[in-house]
Amino acid sequence: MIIDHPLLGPRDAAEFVYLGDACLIDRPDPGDENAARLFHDYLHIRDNPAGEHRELWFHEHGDRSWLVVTRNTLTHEIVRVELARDVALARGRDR
Amino acid sequence: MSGPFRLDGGAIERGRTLAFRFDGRRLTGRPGDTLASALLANGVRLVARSFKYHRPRGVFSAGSEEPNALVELRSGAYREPNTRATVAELFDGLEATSQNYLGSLRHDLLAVNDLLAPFLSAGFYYKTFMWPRSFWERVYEPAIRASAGLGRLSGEADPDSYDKGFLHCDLLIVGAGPAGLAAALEAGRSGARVILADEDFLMGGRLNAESHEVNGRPGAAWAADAVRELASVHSVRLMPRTTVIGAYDHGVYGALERRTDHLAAARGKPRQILWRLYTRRAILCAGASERPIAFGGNDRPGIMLAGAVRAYANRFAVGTGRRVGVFTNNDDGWRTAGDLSAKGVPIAAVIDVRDGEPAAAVADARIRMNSRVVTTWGRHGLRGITLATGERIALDCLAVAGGWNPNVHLTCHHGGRPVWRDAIASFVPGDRLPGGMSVAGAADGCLTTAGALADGHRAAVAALGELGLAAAAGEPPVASDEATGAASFWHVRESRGRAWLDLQNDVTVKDVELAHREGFRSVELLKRYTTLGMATDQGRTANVLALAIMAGLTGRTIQETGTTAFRPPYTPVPIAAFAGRSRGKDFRPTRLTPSHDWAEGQGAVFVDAGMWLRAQWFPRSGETHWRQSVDREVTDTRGSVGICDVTTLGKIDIQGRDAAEFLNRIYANGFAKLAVGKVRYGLMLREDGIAYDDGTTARLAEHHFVMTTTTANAVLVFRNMEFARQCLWPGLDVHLISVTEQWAQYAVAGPNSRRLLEKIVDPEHDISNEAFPFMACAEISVCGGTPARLFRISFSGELAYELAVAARYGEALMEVLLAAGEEFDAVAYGTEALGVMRIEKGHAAGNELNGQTTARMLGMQRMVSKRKDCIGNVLSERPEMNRDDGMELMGFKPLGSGDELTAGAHLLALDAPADTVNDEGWISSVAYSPTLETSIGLGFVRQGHARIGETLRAWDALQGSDVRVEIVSPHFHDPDGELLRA
Amino acid sequence: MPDWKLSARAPLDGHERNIGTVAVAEVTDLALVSAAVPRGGDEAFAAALAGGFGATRPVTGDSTLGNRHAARVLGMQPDQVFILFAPPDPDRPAGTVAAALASAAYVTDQSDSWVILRMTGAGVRTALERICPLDLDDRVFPLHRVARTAMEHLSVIVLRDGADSFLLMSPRSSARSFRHAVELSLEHVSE
Amino acid sequence: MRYSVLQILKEGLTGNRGWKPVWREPDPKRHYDTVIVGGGGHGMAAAYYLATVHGLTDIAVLEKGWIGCGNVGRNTTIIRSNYLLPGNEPFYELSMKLWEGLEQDINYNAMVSQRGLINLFHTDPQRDAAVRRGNAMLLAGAGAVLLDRDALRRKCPFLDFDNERFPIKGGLWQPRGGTVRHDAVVWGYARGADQRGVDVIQNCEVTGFDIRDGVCRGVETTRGAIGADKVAVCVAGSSGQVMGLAGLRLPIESHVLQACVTEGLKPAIPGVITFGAGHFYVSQSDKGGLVFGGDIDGYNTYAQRGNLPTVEDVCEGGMALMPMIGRARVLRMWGGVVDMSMDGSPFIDRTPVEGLFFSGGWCYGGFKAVPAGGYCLAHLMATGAPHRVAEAMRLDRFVTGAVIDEKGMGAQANLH
Repeated sequence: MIIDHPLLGPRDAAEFVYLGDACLIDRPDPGDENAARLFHDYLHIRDNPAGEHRELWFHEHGDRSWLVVTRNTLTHEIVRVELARDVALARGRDR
Repeated sequence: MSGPFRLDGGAIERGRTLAFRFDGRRLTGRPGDTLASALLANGVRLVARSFKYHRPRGVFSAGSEEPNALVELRSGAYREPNTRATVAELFDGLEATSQNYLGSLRHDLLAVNDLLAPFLSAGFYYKTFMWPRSFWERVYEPAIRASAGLGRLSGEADPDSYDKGFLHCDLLIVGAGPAGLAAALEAGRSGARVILADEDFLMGGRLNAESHEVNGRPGAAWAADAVRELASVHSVRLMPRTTVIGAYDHGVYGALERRTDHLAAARGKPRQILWRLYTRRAILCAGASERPIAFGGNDRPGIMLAGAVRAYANRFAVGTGRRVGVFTNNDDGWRTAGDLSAKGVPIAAVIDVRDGEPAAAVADARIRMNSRVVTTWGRHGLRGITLATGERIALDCLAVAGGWNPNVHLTCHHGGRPVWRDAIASFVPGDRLPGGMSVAGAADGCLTTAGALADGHRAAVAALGELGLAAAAGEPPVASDEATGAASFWHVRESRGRAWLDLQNDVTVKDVELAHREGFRSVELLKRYTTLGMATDQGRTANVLALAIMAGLTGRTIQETGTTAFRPPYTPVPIAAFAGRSRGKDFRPTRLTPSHDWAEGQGAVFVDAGMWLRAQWFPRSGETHWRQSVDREVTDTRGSVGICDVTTLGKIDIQGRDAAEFLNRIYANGFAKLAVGKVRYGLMLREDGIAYDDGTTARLAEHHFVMTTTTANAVLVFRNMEFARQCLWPGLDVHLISVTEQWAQYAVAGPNSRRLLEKIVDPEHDISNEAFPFMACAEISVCGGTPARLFRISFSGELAYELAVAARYGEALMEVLLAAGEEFDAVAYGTEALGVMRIEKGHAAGNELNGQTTARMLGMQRMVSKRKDCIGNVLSERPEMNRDDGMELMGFKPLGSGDELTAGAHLLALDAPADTVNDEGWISSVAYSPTLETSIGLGFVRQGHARIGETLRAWDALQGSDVRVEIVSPHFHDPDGELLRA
Repeated sequence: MPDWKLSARAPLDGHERNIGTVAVAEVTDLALVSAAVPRGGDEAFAAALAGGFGATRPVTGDSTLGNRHAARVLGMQPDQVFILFAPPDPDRPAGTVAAALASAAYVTDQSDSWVILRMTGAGVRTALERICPLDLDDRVFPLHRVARTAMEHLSVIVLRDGADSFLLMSPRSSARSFRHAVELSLEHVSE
Repeated sequence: MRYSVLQILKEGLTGNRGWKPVWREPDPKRHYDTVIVGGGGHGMAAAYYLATVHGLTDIAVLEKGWIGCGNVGRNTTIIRSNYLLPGNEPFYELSMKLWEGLEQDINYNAMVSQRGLINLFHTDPQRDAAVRRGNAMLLAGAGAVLLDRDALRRKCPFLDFDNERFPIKGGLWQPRGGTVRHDAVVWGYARGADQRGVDVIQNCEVTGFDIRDGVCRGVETTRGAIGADKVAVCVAGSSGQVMGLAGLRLPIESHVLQACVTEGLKPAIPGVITFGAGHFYVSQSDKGGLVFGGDIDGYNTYAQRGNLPTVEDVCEGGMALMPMIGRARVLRMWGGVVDMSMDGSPFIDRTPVEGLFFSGGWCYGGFKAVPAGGYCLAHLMATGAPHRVAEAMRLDRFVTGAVIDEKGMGAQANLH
């Protein structure tokens, strides 16, 4: 597989380490009254789509960026690659 | 000439002779020969035995689709089983041995299976061998295994070396036949980066095997010119002897290049290279493979594919028989007769299943239109055939032309399925191709040379356009052959005897009929039930025939019947090639600590810790057992001072305005208020609440920390912290960089550790207990100005420090510490003594922190802060992780004097039966404590702290041990920590 | 009291070797310091880099040359550069960088974290084909380009500093495995 | 028709014309007591045990493709009961016991071959863990033997004992472990179930569930609606997709596990051997091919194929462990889509939808579990209570924290 890194261009996926669904960016608020359930779902429950999947890859043998890769799980076609930090900021994560 | 069947012409070198042996027989061939062509040139027809019935087998094809002529190539550790003689390039001194028989190749005792064939039909073994039950492993299976299999491994380590490599190109062209060469010429002239790969050692494909002309010249000569032109183009890389084995995601192809298989010896160079080809576009020009026709007795040596017969005559200058017959369903048969006649090989007969006029006149041959071969005869080789009319014709070679199957394999590697094209009665690539791939020539069903040349050129122009490159606008090469009019004729129904489909696995038409009868009608079930197409050739000559027959039985079309999935590799690849250099000591890199060479000089015993090699203990003269060394290292450290290289611990430099806040969220315990110049123990949880790493973190400055992790988790912790930094809290100002390699770090432990350090720490740094108390840290200098970091932390439980200097000084520091420590009898200690001391102290390590352990189990639940947000604290509250009867880390001592604990023993109540229900815990780590002079252990037991003083069995039936143990505090040594603060 | 002194040792003891047309030499006279850019501090960092080293800030994957301390700045991560330079005090390279950049960056000494090999000579790319997954073609990986990748299970930073010259940096502890990987590649492709 | 030597002789002498279809090809009825979605090993075994143990025969097994086309047809055929945790080990030991009587039970030779299975260890901590595991196996009656380096050298002289990067310290041997002819398992169960009246329906894809008021009353299929009192889903690899049709989300990700087989070779490797310092395990099939694999590719996928780096990693392990296999050629590599659960252990449970049952999350270990998986699912469906050995395999265990994490990797599916 080839991941077209937004800063570095196409790189072999073997340079990366895979984590999973990009929903792992959306860590719940531990202060929420439903925190136990929210954290359970956050950590364990997956859409596991057959089709486009937004997922986290870490460029371990590269620039150490976490990326959000949008990849089709049926064809492996990659339609978008973003810096996870940009995605996280756009989703409202900050401090 | 060499050998009685050698003809004139061809692409072999006449000037040189190559000597080789087959089954011990000395034979000769020519450069340019394959083993198969050389054997045929010498008149050797019986070369192998089939898999199941052990029927005699001869050369069937002239390429990688060969099902029959498999041999063991070379000898000793170099022996290579199941090698296709049809692609093995002849070299001087080649040794080959036939395989898969008991006795001799001519007189194979296992041929008795052939007599039993009526009882050994497809899947017979599913219906028997069940009684008595114990006989399967002891009687039936060993017998089946012995007769199954094909060639033998040598049993010795593969002595060759292998390499891998990475190539990048704009355009990969797979196959250098007419289509591939036409494509490469066009692409090469345009300046694109092109790789042209072909499995053969001679590029040109069928142009070398046929008698067609290209641009008015003999096809083989035109091909040679094309290759010469391409070789002169800088941006074109020609890769003969290179098989593209698989299409992977995003334009990545795997390719196996055979570098030394055609040489007598590799002379230190890699035998083969597994290339990863990164391509922007690829054109598959893999050609087509001929298929036979099923008829009675169609498996005898001497019955061959017609295209192979032409290849042997035209390219290898070998006549495959003295009286050759042709059985055909299309004009290829006539072309075969013509080519052989032109070479002076007598044609005995041409049998065409089609009605009508003969396509050509063939001198002295019996011509039979609308006719069928129903059976054949000849024990070790073909002697004649019988037609449906009863006519018998004596001949020693039958060329069978059943039409061509495009080599669509790579088009299917991403799940695409080929589609049926009636016009050529074959499957052609479907429309779901791997991204960036196009197909040209015979692989795309374009079965004439003229068509393939034009198609290859067209495909290159199209690919260049997609790449945004200007085509060279050259003219496509021209040839003038015409389609052969393939017929949908698969099987001679008039045949009463067995008609083979899969020649290697002995699958016959009757087996397909049986599978149909029993309900195994899906092609995948057919394959799995009969083993059709599961032989080393993957059914390249068999599958389509079988599908057509199954389609006939079920009344479905061939398209509806479908094909089984084509999977990589295109042709078999040695396991060693996939491994490349990564074997033996080079399997994985070795990481060495700064004191490694010094320790080696001391005669240290080393142990693997992940990729690291660490000194395990340092034997001294007179010590005959490792325990003596380890006990001494422990005793001397606790008695005075010991030094241990702890560089392998992960070290992460953490800086930023928000570094403290960041650490406060990473660790379960609080870090926000850690003072500058102080160190704190930290426990890390996973988000699921399980403890996964621990270590210490020192605050060097307001915005500067340095963390240590366990050796095993250094990479993982770093990755997880980067995740937290980039994805969870991207607004925090915090920066990470590994400094594991930067610092050589030594534990200096024992009551004299301070006195030792005072000798080398530069005098401006006060390290007295008052100025530098337990859990202090500082950036200092040692030995007259060398920058260093000093941490007062202890894993051993003694007064102890860790001292770090730049790695370049690491080896020297070890020497200086021991030299300066001489007056204290300072010792170096290894990981074993380290382990003993941590068990004596009750520290959890890898055996306890195995990813299944909660802070509560470790007795650290109070460390998990409830007042802050940190990774893992929410889910650590889950009820089943906080049961009152949960496991707790405890210490264990044997009750019997001299009893030894064993790690991995399970804990049972004294009177409880040994079963899963009564399992109360386990011993995780053990050591002999020279300090306590007894065996001790750490482990987990239910409600441990409430049961101190209770006696249990430490049950280790696996090692024959069952000792009574007392539950004690895990802190065996200095439980109040007074020594640490001394 | 004896005068304890620490002597330095390079990861490969200054190893040098010629194989075929390629020279392999360990680089031991350069310091390597990382500089991380504080959140929101990009402008200050660029200014400090210009002032301290006379270099512009490279984008990730590129490197720039400065006019002080023979410095080369390598764009390693979106918020981190490495500075490779001839250190006035080899024991305190981080201090040199910290002084030059003041508070505009968080600096960490990396000089002892890496072994540095320079490979020079015609045929160097042919050897690297056997271990390096990067496309080192002139058009894709021109002079000054830098990238971190993996070779033979090792992390490696590749920097092109000449037509046929590359600097390769790999973790110090596995320096011998790395040298073996590089030299075996050269042996495999040499005639 | 009962299979026997005599039957083979009789048929052989009469041209093998009398063999009957191994299972019928019925059209689906409009309603069954029980519908099982998925004609793989687990689904077929559940139907078989519902029929034989619980006497329930109004059952349909619905298969989207041909039976056995999923993971039971593309695994590496290994059986073992060498688990560590009490939530797992008794279950897998039940499975082993069922394997041991399977062929006589179903009158079908699935070639259950207990030639032994060895897990190698290379460090002292690995040895400690192996001892703990071996004792857990002994407690569960599974049997285990600890082999030291010398004993191992005698059994497997071809392992690399001389030039090893990670020295072999020994192995944990389960003599009862081994291999089974995988396709035959599903064929045998199908035949047994069919003979007892179960309808095995191929080419019948479930496209939806008929759920009213929180109760499952049947399924929609490509061959029409089929009513049912109870529905079980056994579609590992596609669990997320099929259960998604019922509106349920799972603690499961779909991943691809690749495997390879070499050309046929004369016997070279006894039993099953697993490398402890890399990703590689191997056995040799009765046909002579070395069947081997390693780790999953590691990214979510539903494509039944993987990529080169994983295959290279596996072969590196193989060459590091037993360099004599270097010249054996890989004939074919393939991939199977597996349900990777969040703790690496499976589920056999009810669901929040009444009447809808679920068996899945088998990770890469579903094949060995086929008999017990079917047995325990049948028990749960027939009696309403989980079988004793499957009590821990609940869907809600991540809520309670009662996880069954053999490898201790935590809630990251691709690490198990």
